[in-house]
Amino acid sequence: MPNSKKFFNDLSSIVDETLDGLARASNGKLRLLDSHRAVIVSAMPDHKVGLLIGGGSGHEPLFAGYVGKNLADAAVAGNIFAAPTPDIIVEATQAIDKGAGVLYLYGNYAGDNMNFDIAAEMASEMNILIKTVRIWDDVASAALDHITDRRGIAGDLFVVKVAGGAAALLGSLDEVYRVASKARDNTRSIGVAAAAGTFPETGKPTFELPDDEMEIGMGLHGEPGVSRSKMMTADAVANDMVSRILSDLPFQAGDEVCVLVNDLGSTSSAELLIIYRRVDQILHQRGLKIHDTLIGSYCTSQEMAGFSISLLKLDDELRKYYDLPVDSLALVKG
Amino acid sequence: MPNSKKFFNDLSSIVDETLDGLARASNGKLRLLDSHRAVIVSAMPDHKVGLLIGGGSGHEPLFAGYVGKNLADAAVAGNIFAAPTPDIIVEATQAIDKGAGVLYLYGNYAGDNMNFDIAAEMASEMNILIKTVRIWDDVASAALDHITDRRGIAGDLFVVKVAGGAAALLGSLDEVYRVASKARDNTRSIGVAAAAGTFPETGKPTFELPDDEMEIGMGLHGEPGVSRSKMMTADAVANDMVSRILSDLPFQAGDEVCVLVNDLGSTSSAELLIIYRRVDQILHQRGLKIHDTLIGSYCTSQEMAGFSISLLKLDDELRKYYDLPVDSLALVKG
Amino acid sequence: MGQVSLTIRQTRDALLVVAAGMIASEGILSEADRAIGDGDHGVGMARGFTAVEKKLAENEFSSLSELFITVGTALMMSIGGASGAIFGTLFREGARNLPANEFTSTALSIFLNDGLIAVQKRGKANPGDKTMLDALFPAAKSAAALIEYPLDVGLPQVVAAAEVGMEATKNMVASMGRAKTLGERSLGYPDPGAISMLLILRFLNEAAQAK
Amino acid sequence: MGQVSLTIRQTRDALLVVAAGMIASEGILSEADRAIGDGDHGVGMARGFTAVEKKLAENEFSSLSELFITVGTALMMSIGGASGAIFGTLFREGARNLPANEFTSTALSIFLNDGLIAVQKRGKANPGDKTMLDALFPAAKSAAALIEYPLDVGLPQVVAAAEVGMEATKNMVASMGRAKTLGERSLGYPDPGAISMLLILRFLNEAAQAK
Ligand SMILES: Nc1ncnc2c1ncn2[C@@H]1O[C@H](COP(=O)(O)OP(=O)(O)O)[C@@H](O)[C@H]1O
Ligand SMILES: Nc1ncnc2c1ncn2[C@@H]1O[C@H](COP(=O)(O)OP(=O)(O)O)[C@@H](O)[C@H]1O
Ligand SMILES: [Mg+2]
Ligand SMILES: [Mg+2]
Ligand SMILES: [Mg+2]
Ligand SMILES: [Mg+2]
Repeated sequence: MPNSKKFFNDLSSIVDETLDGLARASNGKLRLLDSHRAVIVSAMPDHKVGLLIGGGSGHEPLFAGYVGKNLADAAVAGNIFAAPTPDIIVEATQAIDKGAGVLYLYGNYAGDNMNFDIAAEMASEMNILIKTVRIWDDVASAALDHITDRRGIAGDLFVVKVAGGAAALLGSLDEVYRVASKARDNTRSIGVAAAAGTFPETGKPTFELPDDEMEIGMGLHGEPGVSRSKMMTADAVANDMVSRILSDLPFQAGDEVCVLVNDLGSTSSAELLIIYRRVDQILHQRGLKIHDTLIGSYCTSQEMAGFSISLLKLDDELRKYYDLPVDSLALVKG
Repeated sequence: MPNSKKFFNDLSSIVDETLDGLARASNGKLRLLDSHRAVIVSAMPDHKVGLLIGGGSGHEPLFAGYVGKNLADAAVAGNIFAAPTPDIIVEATQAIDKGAGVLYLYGNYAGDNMNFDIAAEMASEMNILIKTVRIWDDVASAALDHITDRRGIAGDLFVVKVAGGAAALLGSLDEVYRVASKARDNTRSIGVAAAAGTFPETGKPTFELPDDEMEIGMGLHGEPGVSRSKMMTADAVANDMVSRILSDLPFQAGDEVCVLVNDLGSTSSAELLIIYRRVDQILHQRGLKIHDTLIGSYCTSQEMAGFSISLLKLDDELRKYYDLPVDSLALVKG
Repeated sequence: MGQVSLTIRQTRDALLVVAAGMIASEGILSEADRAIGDGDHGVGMARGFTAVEKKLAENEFSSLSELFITVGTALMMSIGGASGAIFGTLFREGARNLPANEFTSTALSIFLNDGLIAVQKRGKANPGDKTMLDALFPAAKSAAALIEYPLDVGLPQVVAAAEVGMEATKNMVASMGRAKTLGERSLGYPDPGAISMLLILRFLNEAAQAK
Repeated sequence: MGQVSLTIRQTRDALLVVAAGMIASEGILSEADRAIGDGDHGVGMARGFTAVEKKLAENEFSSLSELFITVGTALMMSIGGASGAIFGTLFREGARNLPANEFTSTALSIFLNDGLIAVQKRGKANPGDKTMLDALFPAAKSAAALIEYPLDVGLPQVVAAAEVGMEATKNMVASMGRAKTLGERSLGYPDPGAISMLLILRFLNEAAQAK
């Protein structure tokens, strides 16, 4: 689909207008900061640990769609596929620091790491306590013994949900850091792409893939995956992807998990449900217990055709924070 | 995107597997009937008026995604873009009839009308009380003085939400019918398409549109719209669409409304938010009060690029039913 | 050499020929629906007549009425959409007053006429609205005028009448079904359901002539 | 005829030439990033150097250090992504020990060397990892060896060293940044950041020679 088939105004104002729309849709619950690149909750209690998420834009509703009750307190947005700049991160950090410090939670990419680190140094000079948890849930992006080289993809959502709950209930940054790290360590994901999205500013597809092929492990920006093949049936793709996830943590009989089947852009709800059907069959065969299931567009790459599967393994502590009701643009749980 | 880029198993089992996946994802809250073409709530109170929704498949998460607490009690699914057959409708009707009768609520298409009517006649022969509300929210599909010729599109969601609340709280089929009809009468929508989705069984796009054109008023199955033009900016499209909606009811200063900006398949969350931004600006300029905003993939047409805008005008009675908490696959409100 | 009339078994075999023909026509019917509808008409008819094949293979029939109701019910409960209701109704309601054993020109006329009335009642359309009625209506009129002739003589003329009717839909603006919002843009394209109505009669005739 | 050294104002003008050149290179840089990254490098650099142009036009500078910090801060606060942090750090940290007024071969060497150290500290990459360091590292080494020469004599050789380094990235397997998961598939393509590093030096040289 050519770039011209997207509904935008000025290409250079995509991110600002997206966040403006989001703040308006919140009916007063969220507000924009001066840079127009950060969204924060309108009312934040004193002494609460701040939870700041963010990254490059282009993956909507990630990240700003997860700012809200018992979720993140703020999200910062870079340009499309580019990590946010340090000034914006600092602006949001100051806005949500209530004296208890701020946890930075984001996907593990070179650009994000460096920009958030620069911001953390700047915030420290302002005497704001900062801790950082980088999310590296994509099992396709590096071997397990190089886990800190892995990319962060849709599993971000699980970590944000647990960390949001922890930040709401726990008073100390160290404790929130500990729980968020545990949620990160218990999360695994993998994606598959069948067709590229287009990068709006250039109108070019983010990768090339022959008409009858797909690629398992493809990243959110078109980063290469682990296995390119002819298109497979829904069940066969799910089998392959789930087995890569299960063996990685590893997940075992008796484990209790949350499952996310996430559309990367233009994969239909029907396809996601058909994929979920097979995931559910496999997990039950393996003796896992499914605590919660999310199916939909949570973390995208423009109109990429494809999806990702994420699993979060719960323990009593994680379940407690996961189960808190949440309310944001893209995630509501009663 | 060629058909082969979709994740399916057998093409003839798409609908069955989709509903199976949905029932599995519900964690026991929903179950499939024997035909595998109907999903119903697992626990339905005695004497409750049943709310049955449905239509052709291919618009997921509509309809089955709206079966759940304070929403519909059952959804029936036809083949892709084909109204469900009478036997399935009757099967679901029997399953949710608790003596108080069943309201049929669906989009106004020749096929749906005839099949639901045949089913209603069969159900009546079984002494089940049936009432029918057809949804005709698409202002582009016929003139106001031929409103009963209009198609039902994403505004279905608003009518289902209000009717679901009414069916949960009101004891009589006639009363539920009255409230659902009022919600229908107060709902207006319009869509725009920039690129077609593909019909899975044939692999063909549902319509043809030049590379730089869009069509306002396009229907959910590629039915023609009212205005084909070069691609316009997000703001210009929103201006055009909102003005067609506002003048139709008409909506007036002081009116309280709910707004839905709905992705038709592959339009990104960022685009929807940029569109919503403009809708919000216009409605505020016109003195309307926005009670609630929904933005996302609620009613699709495969991977069609485009979106629709729907408005529901509230009064005290409608607001009461609209505001009930709901819990289903595709709509959760706390 | 064709047939003056068909027995129940011969009628069943003829309907199997119709079913096979309709299944084989999936492509052209979907293509016609893609021009002015949603592109699924062929898929639906193929699904419906596959269900018909199954039911005809599974059952023995003691009357023409039972046979036609079985066909109609199979169509109605498998196609869905407008055409499931319409063609299901045609066969189910067209079956009610058929003679028990012999499918003659008179039986054909009863079938088409009763079916026509029921389809109009169900769908509220009239000839000229660019639907299958535009093939069914002239076919029914033609059949009524030909009840004195042997089936193999009358049937080709009924097919010819349906064909003229189908052709005429190209010059009509749709006012029912999915095509109705096309308005003027539906001009030039035939109605897919009218093509189906013609094909059903044409395959029936081919089967009757081949006996 | 080129220049032995540049004044603050001349350096500012030279950096405006660099900015214009980088903005004009948007297409080739994005294309290079599309091959092994996410395709946004040119868009980012163009955004960054547009911000630089604005800052250089708006402000007067009383020292080279202030000038380079302004450039680095403009890049860092506008590009985002890996290259915003990296090229921002290069200019901001490369600025710390510059002489106040005269941009000489010695100043160039200090800029590249201090920048190199800071970029390595920030990004934890090493030469050979297929990053902009593979152009920056040989350029810094070359500049250190040429501090005795006039700027217009040394700078072309520094550019040549960067070019050799950039070319060498084609034979490297990426192990940092977005390209790292490409592994062997990154072979044959140059690193986009290394191209940018080369171009910055090349445009700077063109400006110096033109004085
Ligand atoms: N009210 C009606 N009366 C008679 N025939 C109708 C009516 N509505 C639609 N049809 C027929 O149905 C055909 C379309 O069938 P099909 O494509 O299978 O269903 P759908 O419109 O639900 O996709 C039309 O070409 C027309 O002949
Ligand atoms: N750790 C690092 N150290 C030095 N340079 C790096 C590092 N990571 C990435 N780069 C440089 O950044 C370039 C990519 O920049 P760009 O495409 O703008 O950012 P992003 O990778 O965030 O999309 C790479 O070509 C490489 O030269
Ligand atoms: Mg990038
Ligand atoms: Mg249809
Ligand atoms: Mg059709
Ligand atoms: Mg890049």
